[in-house]
Amino acid sequence: MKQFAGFLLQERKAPSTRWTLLLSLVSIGVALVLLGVVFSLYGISPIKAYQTIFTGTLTDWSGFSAVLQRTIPLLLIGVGLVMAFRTLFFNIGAEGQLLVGATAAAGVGLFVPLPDPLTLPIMLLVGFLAGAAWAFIPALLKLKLQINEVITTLMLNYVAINLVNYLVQGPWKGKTAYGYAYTDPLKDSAWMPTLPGTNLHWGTLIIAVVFAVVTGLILGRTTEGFRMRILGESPSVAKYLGMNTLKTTLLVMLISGGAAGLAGVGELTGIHHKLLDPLQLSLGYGYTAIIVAWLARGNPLGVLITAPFFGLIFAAGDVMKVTLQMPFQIVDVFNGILLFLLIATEPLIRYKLVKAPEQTPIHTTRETPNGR
Amino acid sequence: MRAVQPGTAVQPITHQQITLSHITKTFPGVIANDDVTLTLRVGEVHAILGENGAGKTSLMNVLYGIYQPDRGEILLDGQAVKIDTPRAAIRLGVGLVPQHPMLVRAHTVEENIALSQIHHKGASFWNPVGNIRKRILELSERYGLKVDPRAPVWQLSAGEQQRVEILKVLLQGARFLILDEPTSVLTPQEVQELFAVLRRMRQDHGMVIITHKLDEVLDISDQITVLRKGKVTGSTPNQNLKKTDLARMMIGEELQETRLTGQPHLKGEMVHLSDAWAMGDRGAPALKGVTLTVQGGEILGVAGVAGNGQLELIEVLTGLRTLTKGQIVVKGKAMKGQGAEAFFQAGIAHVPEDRNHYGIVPNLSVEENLILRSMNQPPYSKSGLMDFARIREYARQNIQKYDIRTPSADTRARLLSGGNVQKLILARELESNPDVLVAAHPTYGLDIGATTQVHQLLLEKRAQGMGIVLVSEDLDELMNLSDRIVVIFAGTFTGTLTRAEFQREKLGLMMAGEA
Amino acid sequence: MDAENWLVGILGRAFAFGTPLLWAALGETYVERAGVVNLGMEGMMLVGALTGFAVAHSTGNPALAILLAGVAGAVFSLLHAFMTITLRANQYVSGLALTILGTGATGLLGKAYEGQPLLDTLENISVPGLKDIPILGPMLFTDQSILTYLGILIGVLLWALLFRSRMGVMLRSVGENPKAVDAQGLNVTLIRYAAVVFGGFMAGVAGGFFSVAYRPSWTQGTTGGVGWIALAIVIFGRWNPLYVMLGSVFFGALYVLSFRLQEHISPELLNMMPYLCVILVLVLTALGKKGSGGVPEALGTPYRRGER
Amino acid sequence: ADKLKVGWLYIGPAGDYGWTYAHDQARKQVEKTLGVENLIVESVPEAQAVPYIDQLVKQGAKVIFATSFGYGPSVKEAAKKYPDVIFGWATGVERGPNIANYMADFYQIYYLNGLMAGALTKTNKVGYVAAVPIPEVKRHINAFAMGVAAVNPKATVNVTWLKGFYDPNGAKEATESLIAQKVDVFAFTEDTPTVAQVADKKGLVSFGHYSPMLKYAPKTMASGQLVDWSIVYTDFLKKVQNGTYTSKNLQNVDYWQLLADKAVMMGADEKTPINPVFKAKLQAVKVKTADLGTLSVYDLVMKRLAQMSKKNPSFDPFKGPIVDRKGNTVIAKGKVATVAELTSIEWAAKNVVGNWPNEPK
Ligand SMILES: Nc1ncnc2c1ncn2[C@@H]1O[C@H](COP(=O)(O)OP(=O)(O)OP(=O)(O)O)[C@@H](O)[C@H]1O
Ligand SMILES: Nc1ncnc2c1ncn2[C@@H]1O[C@H](COP(=O)(O)OP(=O)(O)OP(=O)(O)O)[C@@H](O)[C@H]1O
Ligand SMILES: [Mg+2]
Ligand SMILES: [Mg+2]
Repeated sequence: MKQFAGFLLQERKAPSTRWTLLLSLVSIGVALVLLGVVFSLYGISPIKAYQTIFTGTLTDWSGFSAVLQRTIPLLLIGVGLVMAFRTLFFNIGAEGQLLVGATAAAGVGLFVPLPDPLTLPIMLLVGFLAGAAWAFIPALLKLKLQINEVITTLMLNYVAINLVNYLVQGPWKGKTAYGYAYTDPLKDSAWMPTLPGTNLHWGTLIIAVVFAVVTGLILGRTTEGFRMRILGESPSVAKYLGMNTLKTTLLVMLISGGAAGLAGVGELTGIHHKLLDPLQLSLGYGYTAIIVAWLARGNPLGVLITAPFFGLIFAAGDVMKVTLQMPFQIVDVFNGILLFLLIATEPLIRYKLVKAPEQTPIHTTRETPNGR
Repeated sequence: MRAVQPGTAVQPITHQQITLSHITKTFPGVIANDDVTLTLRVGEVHAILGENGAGKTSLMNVLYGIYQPDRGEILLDGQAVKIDTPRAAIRLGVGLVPQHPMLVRAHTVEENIALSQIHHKGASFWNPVGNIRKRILELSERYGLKVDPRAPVWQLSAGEQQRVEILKVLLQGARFLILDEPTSVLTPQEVQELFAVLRRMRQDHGMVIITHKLDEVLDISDQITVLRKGKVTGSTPNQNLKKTDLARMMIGEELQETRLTGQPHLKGEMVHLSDAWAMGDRGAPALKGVTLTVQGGEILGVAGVAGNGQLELIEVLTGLRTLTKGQIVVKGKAMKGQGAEAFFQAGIAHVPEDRNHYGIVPNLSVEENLILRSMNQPPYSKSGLMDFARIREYARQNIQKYDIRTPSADTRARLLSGGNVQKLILARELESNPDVLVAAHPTYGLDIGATTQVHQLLLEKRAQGMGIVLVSEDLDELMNLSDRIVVIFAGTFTGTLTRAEFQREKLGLMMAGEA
Repeated sequence: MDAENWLVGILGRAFAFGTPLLWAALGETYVERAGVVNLGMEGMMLVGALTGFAVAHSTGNPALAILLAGVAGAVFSLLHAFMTITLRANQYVSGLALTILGTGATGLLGKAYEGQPLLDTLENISVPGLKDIPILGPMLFTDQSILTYLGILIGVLLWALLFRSRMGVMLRSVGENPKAVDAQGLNVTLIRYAAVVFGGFMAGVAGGFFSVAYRPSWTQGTTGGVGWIALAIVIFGRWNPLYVMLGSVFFGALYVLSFRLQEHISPELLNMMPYLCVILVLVLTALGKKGSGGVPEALGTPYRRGER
Repeated sequence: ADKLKVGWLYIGPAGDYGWTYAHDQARKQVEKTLGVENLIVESVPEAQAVPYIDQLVKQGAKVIFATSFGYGPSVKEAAKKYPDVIFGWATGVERGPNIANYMADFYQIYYLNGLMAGALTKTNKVGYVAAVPIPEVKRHINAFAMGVAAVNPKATVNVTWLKGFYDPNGAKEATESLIAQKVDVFAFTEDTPTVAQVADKKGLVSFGHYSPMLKYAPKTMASGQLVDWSIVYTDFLKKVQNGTYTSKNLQNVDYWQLLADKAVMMGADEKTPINPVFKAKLQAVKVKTADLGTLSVYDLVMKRLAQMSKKNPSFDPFKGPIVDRKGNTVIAKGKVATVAELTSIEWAAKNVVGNWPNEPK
């Protein structure tokens, strides 16, 4: 128990939603102010900068459609990650799961002759399953061998990147690609329809929103969701209860990895229409979605707010690049600052400051018995 | 006041006594110690008794420099000293043997001891374990603290680990030793070994021992001090004292030994285990063809020294471990390849040995922990959806019924004290009205009050026709509560005794595999 | 070209490319031994690389540049230390944030240095005498960076410190069971800070190696994902500086081979190897005996006194 | 009148000192000379260019230069979406009413560099660190290799691929790998001076690429290829300004700029076509040619340079008969490769050694 100038931190019974929201908003505010400082250093008035960003993204249809377009993968992945984080499965491999999902779907789209109306649905299904399977590996390793999933999911990202690179530079390289590293374009029936004049593949957007709502229901209201939380908090209790941990993990993995896989299919069929350089296919959505999920604080419905927020940041980054002629790294700087602020407020969410009595313990070393 | 200069070398300490004088220590809303005075003398083992939360540990934390008292002072041979950190305590010759060994499991004994010698002036930078080995061997010789300096800690038993902790403290030059619930993790044999060591150390050390077991207090101590709600309610030399005297001092009323009375009303065979074989975690058979029947309405005690197959027996009975041979029948139905959930559905509840690890989900709320078993049963859950209003109502009722002391139903379970965690688990397990309860060490670490509550609950359930398998290392508990006791040794039953045959010596011999 | 020469050539380059891996991984080994994971490796390396380049560019003193690269990495790592040790934040998230911020900030600040040549670079040297030893001479002691030699020396020293010294016992104990260390009146926070900052220094030097020695120039993202491989090596080397040294050379060799074996194996498949190797090592470790060696028990968990 | 607003999509950072840097230099130039207003966007991912184009158009850009082949699909999509905006697609392969293609190509200069490399190698191994196996790069390697062969039939051109245009660490290791194969002269396609720097450390010869790189290897860089995109951009933008080019009439606008157009030139930097350090060496090596008789390599380079710098070049490296390394005749006797053939090269020249993705059987 730490003491700060007459106050001490006391653990809250349960973190309060309103307080969490407030702190998150404050973090965002502070990050915006700090970014404003960066703007000033660049000789751009922060007010004008934010005005430009605002008008470039929110008050303009093509700008807004760009926001939504970026939101799609973040929403899908973010919701899946919230669920994974809730079960204490720290999946930072969404990037790889996205890529593998896109790859599998591209494989179907390019090489499997399917009737037109079935092409997209089957690609979505296959992409979902592939993303899920990619997440299943670390899940299994964690469950069966207690191997830290942060490391395995991270490593599998790089495996996936190299896998895609291998395919687009080798066996899958397109005949029409002029030697560049991509496949041939998908046939028309494998193109996700977009709103005219935009890259907004609304089909995926609808899937993503429905997915967020359903996941919220699962986690908050269902027994299965409760099981997930038990498993996440205490695998040993799950075992004691005789829970089918494999089944629950399978479900979480299906949802988290599969959602990332779907996001991959969305990017593939909605925007690129071919498999290509992994760094272009995803723009790091798998990593940004970690922040998205983190900010949503365990609530899948919260992602409905945080994902568009980061979609906005992505789009705002583009506006800054183009309109303000700022280097693109500005977005990373903003994300980094924001993330640190969010992390820094975490203790305030878990603990509260209470007035310390006259004399307080400096610290305690109380032990809890763990049986034998 | 004697200030302790940082960096001064440990001097040979020849002090004869240390006094905690008029110590008061408060926490927000609690007075942990209220004007407590207590003197430790070299040549004495001083026992401190008290219920959970009486303030024993807090007092020791004051002595060891972890807490600063609000009022009062510490006197070393009559001279006031300031102990504001554990380091200061160590310098003044006060050492703490923690309840749960605080050792680095991956390291060897000597590395662990080297860690404790970091401040020692003479310790060498390179090869820090070099000269420690010799001193370990010296001390083990002198006090009978047998331990292999090169063994990695994770291979050691609880008793051995405790010896390492004592060695650490001795090598730091401690004159006064604090032992907070040192016996709670030990088997009966290990307790005896520990006491032998303490007796040998008594000539040149002063020791405080905290324990909830009254027999042990009477056995080892020279002086006894009782705390209640932070106050000293009595301090007396250990002369002609009886357990009942101690109990009265502790809880202010007569101790009612909970004892089973009357013949069991047997309700028929609930569980039958025949020729059961099971593997242990290390890959060797841990159960070797045991056969056992549990009847409704009886308490079947299982006695044995830890590591002889009790754990595996419990797991087999609750579906956590599959049999490699033999079979288990619950209420006439053979359980084949089914897991813990099926066993629970079949009517077998389980109070696990490691309650904080297996018994509760520490980060979930009390109400969520209460619903763990029935989360998918109506009315708390209908077609996969949970009904939180009902769950809260259910939790409220049971918090009251089982007297679970918690700030609220949505407090995280890890903030509860041990006794209350145990009550929570019992509430959850018993509320499903099981036919059989498998209870592993259900009163471990609990004070007498809480222990009595648990015992009474068990007897009540027996009277209602529940079959109870009580696994314990506390022979008194077993003999008081059981209708029958089976003794397990090296994976087989060495015998079954009925109440008339209960005899401490006999049980001891059977537990050692010699009968 | 005979097989032996070919192998010596590969290993020689493996040592060269393995050098930044080695510095970064050795640092992270100590960080993780103290129980902290720092996924911000890439960020710290970039900060080091930019600082190193800027210093070398303006002072013409490559040695000073490398030193300050390390210092910059160390300072940057303080952010992670503060977040994870003082505020007890999730170490993985904080590390990722460090990488994101480091990448962005160096990209922004480094604009001025893009495309600038560096005239005073850290030159490679051969060790007189040793370079004539057969096999080992041409492989290790000819035309390597001084940081390669230094890295190997430091690796051995770090090994000895970790397993044969008082400080090592302390550090390892913090990573295994901080409570036990705290109970001895040792300052867990301080030890962890020191480890993280040391790790930052080493990563900074690794970054400086890229921009001042290996490829003397600055471009954004110049370390090209090496930080992640360094993290992988720490696991691969099972938190032991000696194995980490082996791992660095091995992973360095994989990178080199991806250019030398182009006609036979596709480079992408070889590039996949380090990451697959890590998973394989983790699996083998997990299947092997438990309770000893390997992962520091308290790795990734913040320490709070008296936490229930 | 309002200034013409021009948008630029860059594939990499402007400071890469390679491809993007060269375009950015030209951009600065036209800003000064033509007074246009420029909007630049760095590091635009190839496949996601449309949102950036949207932004540029919204900013009022009337002309947009997409400076990489990979922007093709985005350009085509955007051109439909913004029929009034003029698009220039560098290295492009498809035109439209508002899409022009433009390219300043180096193959002639690579041939000239090859002539020098053939003379300068002592080990008879010349190295080529190659970016991505696309026809453009293959064309350059082949031109370079044929130059080497013209001077030194025994020499091979050893190729190592990076699979990326921007990969300094890879370029370093690839160069080291070639050095291990005893290569002593280097050419490359990669957007940083890394190859030249590494070669220079070992005292080995290199040819710069795209930008003036002499300062990175003042004693070892023999020559190189330089571009001046401002030639293309100035011409193009002038014609936009004076109304010659509109968003309706670009169907046939296809800049294919070579030596004669002065959009490219030979040299390690603008003032150093051939590094004086190497002049004597090049003069010492004599070769026999069919058309020019026996002469020194130095003279040969200068003669060929002159021939190719003419409005109607009297020499072309890709003049048949040319047989690839598989033995197929790829350009018939007496024929000169057409631009279409040049932009779709997949074959490898006879003296090329190493992996060659997509090589025809
Ligand atoms: N760090 C603390 N913060 C707040 N309250 C505390 C703290 N430590 C102890 N207490 C309170 O002080 C009182 C005395 O606790 P203490 O641990 O000393 O009891 P104890 O006699 O050791 O109990 P037990 O037999 O269960 O070990 C309890 O009411 C407890 O709630
Ligand atoms: N660090 C702390 N902060 C707040 N409350 C504490 C702290 N430590 C202990 N307590 C409170 O002190 C009380 C007694 O704690 P203690 O650990 O002594 O439990 P116990 O009954 O002895 O159980 P155990 O069998 O686990 O020893 C509990 O109510 C607990 O909530
Ligand atoms: Mg206790
Ligand atoms: Mg206590």
